[in-house]
Amino acid sequence: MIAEWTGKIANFALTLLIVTAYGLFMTAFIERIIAKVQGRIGIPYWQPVINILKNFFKRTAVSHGYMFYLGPVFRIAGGIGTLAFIPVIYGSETFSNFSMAGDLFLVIYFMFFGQLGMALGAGESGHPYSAIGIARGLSQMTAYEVPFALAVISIVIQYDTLSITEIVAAQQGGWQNWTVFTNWVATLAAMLAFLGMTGYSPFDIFLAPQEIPIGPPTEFHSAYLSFMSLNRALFGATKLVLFMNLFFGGATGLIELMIKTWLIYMVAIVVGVAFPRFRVDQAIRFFFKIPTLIGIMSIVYAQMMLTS
Amino acid sequence: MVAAFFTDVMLQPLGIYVLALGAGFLVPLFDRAHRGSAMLVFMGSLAGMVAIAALNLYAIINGAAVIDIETAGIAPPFAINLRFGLFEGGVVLAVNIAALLGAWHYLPSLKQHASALLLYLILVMGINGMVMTRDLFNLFIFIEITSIATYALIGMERTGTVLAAGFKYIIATSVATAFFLLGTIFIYYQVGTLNIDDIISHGALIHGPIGLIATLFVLTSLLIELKPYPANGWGLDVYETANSGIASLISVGVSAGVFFALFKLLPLMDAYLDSIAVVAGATFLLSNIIGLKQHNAKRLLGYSSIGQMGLLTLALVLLEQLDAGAQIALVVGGLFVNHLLAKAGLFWLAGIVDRTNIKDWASIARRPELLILLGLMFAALIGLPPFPGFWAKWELVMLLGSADQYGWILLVLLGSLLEAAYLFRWFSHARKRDDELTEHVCSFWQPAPVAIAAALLVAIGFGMAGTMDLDVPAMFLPLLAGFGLWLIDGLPARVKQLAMLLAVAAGGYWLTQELTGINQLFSYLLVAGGLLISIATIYRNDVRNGFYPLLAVLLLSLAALLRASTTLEFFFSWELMTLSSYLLITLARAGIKPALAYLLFSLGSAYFIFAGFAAAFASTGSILLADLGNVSSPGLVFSLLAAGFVIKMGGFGVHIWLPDAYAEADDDFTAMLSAVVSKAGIFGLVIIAAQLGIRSDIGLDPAYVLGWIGILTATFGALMAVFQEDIKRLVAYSSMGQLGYIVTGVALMSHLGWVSALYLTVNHFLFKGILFLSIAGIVLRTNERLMYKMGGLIKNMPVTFVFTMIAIIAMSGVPPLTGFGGKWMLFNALMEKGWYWIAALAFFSSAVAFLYMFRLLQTVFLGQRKLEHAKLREAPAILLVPQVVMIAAIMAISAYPKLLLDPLSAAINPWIANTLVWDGFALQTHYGYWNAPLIMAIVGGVWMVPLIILLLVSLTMKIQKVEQFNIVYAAERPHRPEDTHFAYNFFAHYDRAIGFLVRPRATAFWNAVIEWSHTLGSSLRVFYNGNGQTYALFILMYFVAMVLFNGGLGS
Amino acid sequence: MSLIADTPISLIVLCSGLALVLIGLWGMLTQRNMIRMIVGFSLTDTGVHMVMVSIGYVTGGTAPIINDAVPIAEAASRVVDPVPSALVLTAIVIGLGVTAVMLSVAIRIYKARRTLMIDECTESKW
Amino acid sequence: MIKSLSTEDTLENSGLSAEEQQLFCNARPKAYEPYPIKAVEDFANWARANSLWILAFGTGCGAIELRPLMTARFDANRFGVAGRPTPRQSSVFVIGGYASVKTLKRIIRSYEQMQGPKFVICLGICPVNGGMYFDSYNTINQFDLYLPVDLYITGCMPRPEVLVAGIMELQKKIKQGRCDGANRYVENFDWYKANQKKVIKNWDMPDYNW
Repeated sequence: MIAEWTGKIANFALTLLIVTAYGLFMTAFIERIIAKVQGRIGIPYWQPVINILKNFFKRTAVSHGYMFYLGPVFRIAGGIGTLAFIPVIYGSETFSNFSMAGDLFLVIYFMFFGQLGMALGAGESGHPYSAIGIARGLSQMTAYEVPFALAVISIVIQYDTLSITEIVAAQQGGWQNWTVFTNWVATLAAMLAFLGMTGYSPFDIFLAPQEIPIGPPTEFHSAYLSFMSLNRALFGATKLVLFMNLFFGGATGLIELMIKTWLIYMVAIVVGVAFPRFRVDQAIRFFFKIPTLIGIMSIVYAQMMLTS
Repeated sequence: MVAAFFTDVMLQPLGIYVLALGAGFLVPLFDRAHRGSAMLVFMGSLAGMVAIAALNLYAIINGAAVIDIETAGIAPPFAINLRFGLFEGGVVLAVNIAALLGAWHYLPSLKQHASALLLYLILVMGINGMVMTRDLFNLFIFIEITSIATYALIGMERTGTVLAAGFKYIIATSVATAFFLLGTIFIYYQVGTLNIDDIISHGALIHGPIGLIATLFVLTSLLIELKPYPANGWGLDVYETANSGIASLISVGVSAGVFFALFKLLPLMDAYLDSIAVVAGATFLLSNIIGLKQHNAKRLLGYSSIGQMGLLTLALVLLEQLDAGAQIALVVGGLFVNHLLAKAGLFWLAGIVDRTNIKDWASIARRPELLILLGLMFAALIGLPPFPGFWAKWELVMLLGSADQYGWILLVLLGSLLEAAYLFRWFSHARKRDDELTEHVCSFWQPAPVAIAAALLVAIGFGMAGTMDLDVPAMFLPLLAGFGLWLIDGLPARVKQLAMLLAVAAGGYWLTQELTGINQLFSYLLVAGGLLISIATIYRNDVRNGFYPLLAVLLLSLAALLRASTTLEFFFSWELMTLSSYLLITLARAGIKPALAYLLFSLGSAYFIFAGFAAAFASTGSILLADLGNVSSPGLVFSLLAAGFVIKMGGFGVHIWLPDAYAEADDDFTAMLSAVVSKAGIFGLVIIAAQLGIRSDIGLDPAYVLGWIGILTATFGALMAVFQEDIKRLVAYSSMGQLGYIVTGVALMSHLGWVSALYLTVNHFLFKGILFLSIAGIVLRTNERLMYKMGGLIKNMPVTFVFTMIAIIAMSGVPPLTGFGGKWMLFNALMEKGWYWIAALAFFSSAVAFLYMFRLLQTVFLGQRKLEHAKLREAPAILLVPQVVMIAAIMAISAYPKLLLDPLSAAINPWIANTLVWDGFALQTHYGYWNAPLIMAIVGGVWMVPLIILLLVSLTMKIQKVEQFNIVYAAERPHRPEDTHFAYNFFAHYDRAIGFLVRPRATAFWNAVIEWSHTLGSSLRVFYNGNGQTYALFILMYFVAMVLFNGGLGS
Repeated sequence: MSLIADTPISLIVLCSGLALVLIGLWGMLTQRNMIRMIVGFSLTDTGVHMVMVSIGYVTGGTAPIINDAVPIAEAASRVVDPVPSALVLTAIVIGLGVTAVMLSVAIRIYKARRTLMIDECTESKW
Repeated sequence: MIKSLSTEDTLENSGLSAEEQQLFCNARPKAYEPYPIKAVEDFANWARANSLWILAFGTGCGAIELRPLMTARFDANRFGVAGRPTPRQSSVFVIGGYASVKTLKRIIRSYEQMQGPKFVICLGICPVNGGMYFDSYNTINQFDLYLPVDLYITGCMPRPEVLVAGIMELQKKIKQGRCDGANRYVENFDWYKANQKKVIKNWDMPDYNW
């Protein structure tokens, strides 16, 4: 019993390490791609790591109170937890994490955990920009959750399960079984929601590096900041894994995982590089129009699939 | 010899006349000698009348024969004879009591002329005569005697207005009586006798046009005397202008006599029952609509009085039609006594307070005894428990239901609702603490007659309860406890609080001890939970007159509600709960206006439930709650009851009462409202769902509609909460939203759905209790309710902040706390049922909920603290104690949901087979699985590890704790916390995006409804132009109309 | 001439009574002066009384006194029905009372407001 | 760890009204020792040198020379240089040319809000001796009287290439552990404050802006 659980924990630690590293690498990689688009060389691959270390090596810091101090902890706990509930690689005991604790619904709801804690931490800093950033971020979240929820419902109807493992299992046996091909409507809706989730332009108003210097984290620095940039990498990668599992047939190996997630991420990047930023109310209206419509269609589509 | 005369004459009903006439002669004599003794004789004779009536009635009830008095020793029809039977006795007694009390009230103005005393006696005697006589012409004479006495009493006044009204009255009634005489003589022409019994027995002889005209003349003139719409302006003018004493006697006494005459002659009117019913019903409904526009106190009472007479007539005729003669005593008698005492009492009260416009009645705001009397009378008039009207209306509606007379039920309930509207609006005016209004002064004894009337009402109501099949001790326990606590209301607050807690604990335990299943579950929630929250009321130690008694009534009536085994008991406790919670809301300073809306919507919901029960009774013939399941038309019954409960829970569209009531009620009572009282609706919903909802033949439709209502409530509740600035309104709207999920869960009609509904119910109790109690603490410390005026309170109230945060996480559904379980189960149940759209909406609304939840924490506890809040202290411990308990419960349930889920599913299993599959700690559904303990452990782990790391890293840094203005402010420094705290209009951008969804349409709609009804009222009262001739014309046209309507031309 | 002779007296009384009733009502409804209205009322009242009397009359009947002139056997057919007459007496008395009260009220109204016009006494309405 | 204040290391924020005193932290800044282990310190310095986050605060005309750094032509990102809009997170403060008295106040506040280790680069001649504004009534002639400077890049104006060169120089210094401006500021805090208050008349902020 003890051994079993220690084993699980060790496995999870390994997964965590890999996914985080991959996330950091991905960040740098994307940065470099953007740089290429702009005709630059861009940062070194290890730059994100150096930044994080640099912040850990800061010698002074200020604290606005215990909630401010705990904010980053909540944030990264949210990231780690989310990963913990997602099976990363199909059929691998090592990378199945603690997905036996709960299903897709748990994952979706646990994503809020970090955001809520972070929001409270930023709130205690007393900086108006933090509050504004969070207000915008939350509003945008409610908007892109709608197409995402519809898409999720659609695939739950399709696969008749909420268990991520089973959803992935149902997509095995060839690319033609992937959700993106069997239920492309839902995938489309979900990918549109994904643009909002990643928080890249055109949906990055809540970070708004110019008008409200980087939004919620305005007051965070030193070790807090490195926790948050760690989480940004980790959480981003986790979301990619989730989308890969739900819509792109999961992964049976690390390589497949990396290729697929990278491709998924590229969608957000290409859009982000190509489009300017939405104002938040424009973003909300956008999500409530076309993507929601597609999501509704996806449910109808799934029901038709069931009947036929 | 004297003794013999005494027993043979005086104690006989005839003695009433002897007394009246004798005193009539004596009073002037004594008056010459000594005014006081004259009054003594006067009162003595009235008391004597009461005594005689009482003795004889007592004898008859104990089986004595019906007394027939034959004047001149000749048997009828050759001589007039009087009868004193059960009904006569009851009416006579009631009228005489009213007359006696009325005389007491009226004495100050009566005693100016001895002749007034005389006239009063004659008037009373005339009424007695109308009741007792069995001779048609004699009836005419008594009517005229009464009328003349009335005219004369009115004529005593000197002011022109009264005299003018009196003249109109005279003209109207004399026209009516002239027709009565014509009718009488034509009847005699055809039947050849004037004895009512003979006329009835030879009713066949009344034939042809003459017979028709004759009966119609008699009938119509009696109806006219009862002031039917629209031929009743003359009566209203008298009610408005005449002295309250005479007005009360006209309203209750004279009308009673005429009404009884109608009752006597009804056998002749079989052909016209329909038209009578229409007339009476129209009068009831329309005069109540017109009442909405009325602000003159006594005229308003006049409208109400006319309406009540209409209701009485309607009830009588309908019972006659359903030949339910047995219930006449209960229904008509109950309504009659109710109207008699309440209306007389109100007229007297109007006389005492002597404020013409009901808006000026605030002058009694500081006279609790007057207020209580007023409230009691109003409650009695609209038939709230425990007054006679309640039982009568119950019986009436049940009968109508069993005869499928749903139209009449609608009319009766609608009329009552309208009456409640204007009566309690009046009460609200009286409750307003308006300082520039001069306080009313009256002697201690002046309200005594009113008080006696109220006492009689309660006593009779209690007596009637004995005749219904009802667990009297259990049902009256709340009132008893409330009364007991009211007696000690003068004691210091601490004592009252203790007594209240003890009373509720003991009573609640006694009421709910042998409950089982769902009722037991709810008893823990409502009684134990209510007790827990009422502990928090100790945080205030001001006087709070009436708060603790009413709170006890509320909580105990909830317990009684759970205990109810029949629909009657259920409805009784329901109404009691409504009334007490209404009064509790009015106790808050600003709570009076919202309370009115609360009451009206609650009554609306109660009437829906009422109608539902009637429909159920119609098909099963049983009032057992357990038999609800056997109804033949479950769809209808379910829809009616569900509508009622949804209104009570503030469903989408009928929610507008909720935020105001929650926001304006006392802070600790708001917690009670949201956490406990709202659960009553859920309880009812679950009960009917269990009885009816799972019936296969009900069809999915009502349940599906209910599911949609629920989810729309959830969505719009959340959306509207997002845009609130007032903290209590925000949480109130959130309360509405959360209840929406529960409604949906119940509507699912599946095991998992119900488990999730009950789970959410418990959860809602926990976090809403915490939230509202924390808010009570915050408001106590800051004296603010607008969130943007707070901020940064985390530094002063860390404990409150932590509790609020936990409550909010539990509400938001973020793992690992309880909310997630509920959302997860609900989502699974929705998917299993295939309600995908509802599921999507549920997802959306729970996402929106994050907005207002964060806003609450951010703008109140985080951000910049105001300078004036720098010294605030933590909320009082007694407010935190209940919260600690609830936090503990939340934590326990989060870590180990089986704790809660097993009893829940056990309570549901009797109705639906268990579908909860446990795999170790994990709950399995068709779709997914949920291993709460493991989740708790993992979250704990992934939270602790980074924390430890951060602590270690912190060791290598110098971390400086800074103050609120040490922020990066674009190379500047903040100047005032107010302009650095981003809180006002927090979600402006969200408003710009989808704010159009939450513009107050429901409010606009209901305002329009109010507007329409008032406009209707004002257009219906155009007939009352105050011109006596117009009134006479209406009366004449009434006769013509009756004749034409009843085929006068045809035959 | 003969027409009137042939018609029974009771019918004439009845018709004229009813006519009086209508005239009286007409008066009460059209005359704004309260005194005139009261007159109208007493006309109505009288009309009603005439109707009552006419109801009881038996053509060619004698006074309802049972003696050798009118044997009991023929009483029903020969004597006038006494009851309506008795009623009329009471009715007249009551009508008198009512009229009296009306007049006194009218007087008081005149004292109080210096007018007898009913349409000037409409301050309490709606 | 979060430390509580003792009396002797507090500042009397005389510039603030009594009411405002409670809104600002009045702690005196503390110097920090290098890490006890040399290797760790070197590694830390290497990391700091390779992740220079410049505060996006153009204090003078030289700010125009900062912008090109990020463009395709110079691409300072290669050296781990990035702009940062908030002083809390940035480690390098580039004084872009002359600093007027009015700006100096903001410069000081922003500098004090940066978390150490933090570095100051003075761009152009003006911060050295006032340059063409040497006799201006409102321009700081000698910047290092007010804040500790780690690197001067002179010229009027120095082109971005020079700026890049300077940054690489700064990196070198940091790696050698010779950039202790933050500590110098703390150690001579009173002297610096005195100088600052001499030129800044309307001192309406705490003595140290945490």
